[in-house]
Amino acid sequence: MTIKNRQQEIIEEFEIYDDWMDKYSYLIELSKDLPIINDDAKKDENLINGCQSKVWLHADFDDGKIYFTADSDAIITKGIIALLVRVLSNSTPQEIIDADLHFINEIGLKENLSPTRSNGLLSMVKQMKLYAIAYKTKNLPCL
Amino acid sequence: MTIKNRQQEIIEEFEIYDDWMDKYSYLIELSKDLPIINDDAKKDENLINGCQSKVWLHADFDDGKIYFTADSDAIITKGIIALLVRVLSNSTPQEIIDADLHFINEIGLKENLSPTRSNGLLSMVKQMKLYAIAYKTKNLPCL
Amino acid sequence: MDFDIKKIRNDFQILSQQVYGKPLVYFDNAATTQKPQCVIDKITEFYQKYNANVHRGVHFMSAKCTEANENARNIVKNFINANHSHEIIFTHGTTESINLVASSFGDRFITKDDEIIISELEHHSNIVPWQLLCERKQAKIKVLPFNDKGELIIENLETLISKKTKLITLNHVSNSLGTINPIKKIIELAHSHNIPVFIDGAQGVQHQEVDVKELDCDFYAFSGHKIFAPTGTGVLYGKEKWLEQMPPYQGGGDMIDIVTFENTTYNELPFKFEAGTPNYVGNIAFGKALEYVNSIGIENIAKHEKELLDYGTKKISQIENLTIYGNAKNKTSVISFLINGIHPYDAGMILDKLGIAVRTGHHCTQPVMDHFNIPGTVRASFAFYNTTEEIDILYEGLLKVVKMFNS
Amino acid sequence: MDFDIKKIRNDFQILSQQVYGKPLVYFDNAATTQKPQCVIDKITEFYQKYNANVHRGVHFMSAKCTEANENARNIVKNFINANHSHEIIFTHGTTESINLVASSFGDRFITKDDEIIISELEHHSNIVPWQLLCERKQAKIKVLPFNDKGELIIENLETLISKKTKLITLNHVSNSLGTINPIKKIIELAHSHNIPVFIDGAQGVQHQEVDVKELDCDFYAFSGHKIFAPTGTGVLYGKEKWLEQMPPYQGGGDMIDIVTFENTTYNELPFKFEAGTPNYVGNIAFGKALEYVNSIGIENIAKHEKELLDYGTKKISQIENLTIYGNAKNKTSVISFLINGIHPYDAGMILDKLGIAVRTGHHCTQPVMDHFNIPGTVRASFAFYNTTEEIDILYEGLLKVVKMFNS
Ligand SMILES: Cc1ncc(COP(=O)(O)O)c(C=O)c1O
Ligand SMILES: Cc1ncc(COP(=O)(O)O)c(C=O)c1O
Repeated sequence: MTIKNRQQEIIEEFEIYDDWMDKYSYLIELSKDLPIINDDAKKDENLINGCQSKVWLHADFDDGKIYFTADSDAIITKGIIALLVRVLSNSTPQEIIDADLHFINEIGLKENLSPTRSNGLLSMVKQMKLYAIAYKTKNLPCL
Repeated sequence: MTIKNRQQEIIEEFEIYDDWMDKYSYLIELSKDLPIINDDAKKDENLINGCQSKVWLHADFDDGKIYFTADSDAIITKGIIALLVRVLSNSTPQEIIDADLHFINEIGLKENLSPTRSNGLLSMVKQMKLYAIAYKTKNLPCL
Repeated sequence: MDFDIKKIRNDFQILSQQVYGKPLVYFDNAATTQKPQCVIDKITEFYQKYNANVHRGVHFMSAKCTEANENARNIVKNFINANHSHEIIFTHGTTESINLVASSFGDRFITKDDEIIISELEHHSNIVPWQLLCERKQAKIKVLPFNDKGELIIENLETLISKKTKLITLNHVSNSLGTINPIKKIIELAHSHNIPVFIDGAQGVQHQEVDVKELDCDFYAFSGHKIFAPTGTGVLYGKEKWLEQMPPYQGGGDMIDIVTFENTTYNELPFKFEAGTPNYVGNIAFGKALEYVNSIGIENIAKHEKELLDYGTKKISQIENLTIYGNAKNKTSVISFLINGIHPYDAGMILDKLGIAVRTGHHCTQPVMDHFNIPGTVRASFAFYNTTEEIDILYEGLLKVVKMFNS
Repeated sequence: MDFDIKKIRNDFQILSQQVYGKPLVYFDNAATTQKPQCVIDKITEFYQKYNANVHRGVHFMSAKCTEANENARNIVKNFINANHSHEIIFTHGTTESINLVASSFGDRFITKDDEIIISELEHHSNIVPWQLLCERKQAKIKVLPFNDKGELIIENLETLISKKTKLITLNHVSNSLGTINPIKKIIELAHSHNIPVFIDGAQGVQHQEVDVKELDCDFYAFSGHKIFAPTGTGVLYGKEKWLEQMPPYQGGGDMIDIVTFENTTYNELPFKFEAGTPNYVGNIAFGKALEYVNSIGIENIAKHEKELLDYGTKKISQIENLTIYGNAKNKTSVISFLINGIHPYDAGMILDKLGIAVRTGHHCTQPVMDHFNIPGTVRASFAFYNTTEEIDILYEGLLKVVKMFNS
């Protein structure tokens, strides 16, 4: 499935909820699906400090694709991370670099990704893209 | 003549002018009557720095009464000084201390004595009263 | 005077607003307060009718603004009962006031190995400037701790004081816990050792009468925006004897007397400490805000806020597994709390969606959070325009939060 | 776009006012500018609808104010064409911006016997902070002089520069004479010696296009209130490479990352330099003011002001025994003058009574007055909302002044 398809899937899942409370409840539900970062990777270098909630992010590279694991101490943050990981994990660096994450807007959780809410999510997306750039460079065939 | 009488006299003089321009012209005229401070008294210690116009003030004490001489580099300031000297000079320290200088208001030159116009006039009035206090103390009969 | 909450709320148009289709409940007053219409009108009036730069102006509008600015200084002076209006320095907020003293008082009076006592309850603004000073001067910070109720352990003060103690600094009221500190007692003790005391009054003046003469504090700082005045305004009160001895802080226009490239002499107080064009329209509106507070009556404000605190504490305590941080006997209308297992950010996000504005996080008091070993709290802080009905809405909101995260 | 002066004047209600029963002629724009209605409305809007403290807030209004504050930063960035919005530091005015750099850049880069070159044309705000710095560090100030037309003698610069020169600081435009300095040339020369340049742009940005990238200046400072924005706002632009290396200026909330009593780490740019609650409503209205300027077009403003300057210079020169101070080839719409034998204060008082607001005195540039050996000048400074008809009123007023004092 492409990043685009996965976003579409999520948008459809959220469409059945028209009440924000149900959306958040579902988000809390989803937080339980997050592939949690290993304890030994849950170290300060992997910490994205977003002032209010902590976010840990780890990336593995295997066979041309990136796999993310993550965690957060706040559940809503965790739920959104779960969505982001679901959308971006298992993709090539180039796909991640090119990804336009419109689904956050469309499912009505925009405020969570605003730079004005200091929850670390925006920094996390940036960090995911940086991993992608790093792995892409590393993976270039020797010229 | 008392301080009160002298103020009354000035108020009557100004009454004939209902136009501020005539009042200011008269003030400029009056500036020429100011008993000018002696050159040797026109030194920095006698300078009241009012930011924009300089004011020099000197006091003599003779036979229980204070006599002021003064000068300024701005003519309107000088005109008002002339009025103040005319009102306060030739009075006892106590009379000067007690003086309520209402005439400035009544002749319509209030803005010139406002603390917000940095012309040094207000500081000058303060200085005149300080001289009066100084001379009064000096002049107390030994108890 | 009667305290008519309905009439008062009419002075604050913003309070009758809707957020996400829900009526706004504004419980973030310790962060900043709302402005009564008369304050907003004052700003408009001055920009539409009198605006001109202050001081030294020979023209009508400049005189008008200078007069109004100095009148505002006088209102502040009377509000905190200072001796002289030149003891009132207009700054841009508490933070700047503290930095001014840390820099100017520090440069003059603090040397190597000197000590400054700071309470553990402080806002970062009353910690970092002193840390920067102590780094520069190789001086030391000593910390006066608080107990688990959030009260300073004054008994420890005497042992912390040494010959090297040059200043004690603490807040009047803690912004994260609401504790009202016994500053008069502390000042007395400090003065018995000849040590001056700096009071960070950012959370003090808006809740109770402050009389700097009676307190005998050496410095008292507060922010306009936390007492119903515009942003970008603040006050430093300092005793004349200190301000006279302190070197200027910033250099610029208006704070000087004579400038040559060889030598510059400084203007008298308060202008020595007010370099550059002041926020005069802000200051004028600040004066208006204090007049507004006077018209309501600070005792009436304190009384109503006490009712809100008592009602709120009782109500919110009914929620299971909820812990209130800060249970000092003497506190202002601040309730800081955590619900077991629920991250403050999660709670805040849900309350926001319900139209309830609270602050979450460490409230710029990380040492206080470290003390309790928590990442932060949810803080509801009430002003005199808040109501018990709004507290009920918060209560219902918290029940929803619990339901969402604990099911 | 058309420049419709009538329409423009309608945006400034204050201009159609009467003073002492005479129509106001506001020629004190170099001291402060008037605010268009849209700026006043922006202030009202935020206080009535969105006011809440910025940063870290989880709630709607706090997010709204944070967003608007950062949006204003972005407008400033685009206005002066900076590379990054984090190179824009919000301060409370030019004076604070200069003090910030004198303190932080000075602490990091200036040591004993170093030299700072300052032009003789400077405002006190761009002299005193460097004097205070040099006193602290035992460094030296060298002065770049100007000629009798009021133009800097650039040929002297090369000889003033030495191995010890650590900074050159000067204004873009002189506030007392109106001279537009050749800053691009000076910056090029300075950079060829690896010396950074600080530009005091308080009188620069409101009169012409400023492109910090093209100028390649290291710092550029200006005040909001002089460019149609509220009092208590200002900007410091600094190249990232300098700001990154400079230590924080003031300590407080928001400028920190982690605070303990042992150690504190600082937040990233621009927040490292913005301690305490910012004047966020001021900043937001500041952004609106720049948008307003953009909507008029800075080239249109420059063109109209040039017309006013040429017309005014010609007209006023007709008065006998009148000397204009500042006759640089390149100048903004400022006319500083004296009429032989008439004290500037006397002239100002009479003009005031005629409804004409000019500034008199040394204009916070005593070294400039010393250069000409005069106590001060009368200064008429025009903004784009002024008209030639108003200049005619000034001319008639000056005739009256002459008549009153020279008869
Ligand atoms: C050239 C120049 N620099 C600095 C300043 C100081 O600006 P502010 O008073 O807004 O801090 C001024 C304002 O008068 C100025 O004209
Ligand atoms: C106790 C205390 N001190 C200082 C400050 C800083 O005030 P400001 O941000 O207005 O400078 C605050 C504001 O949060 C505070 O609550």
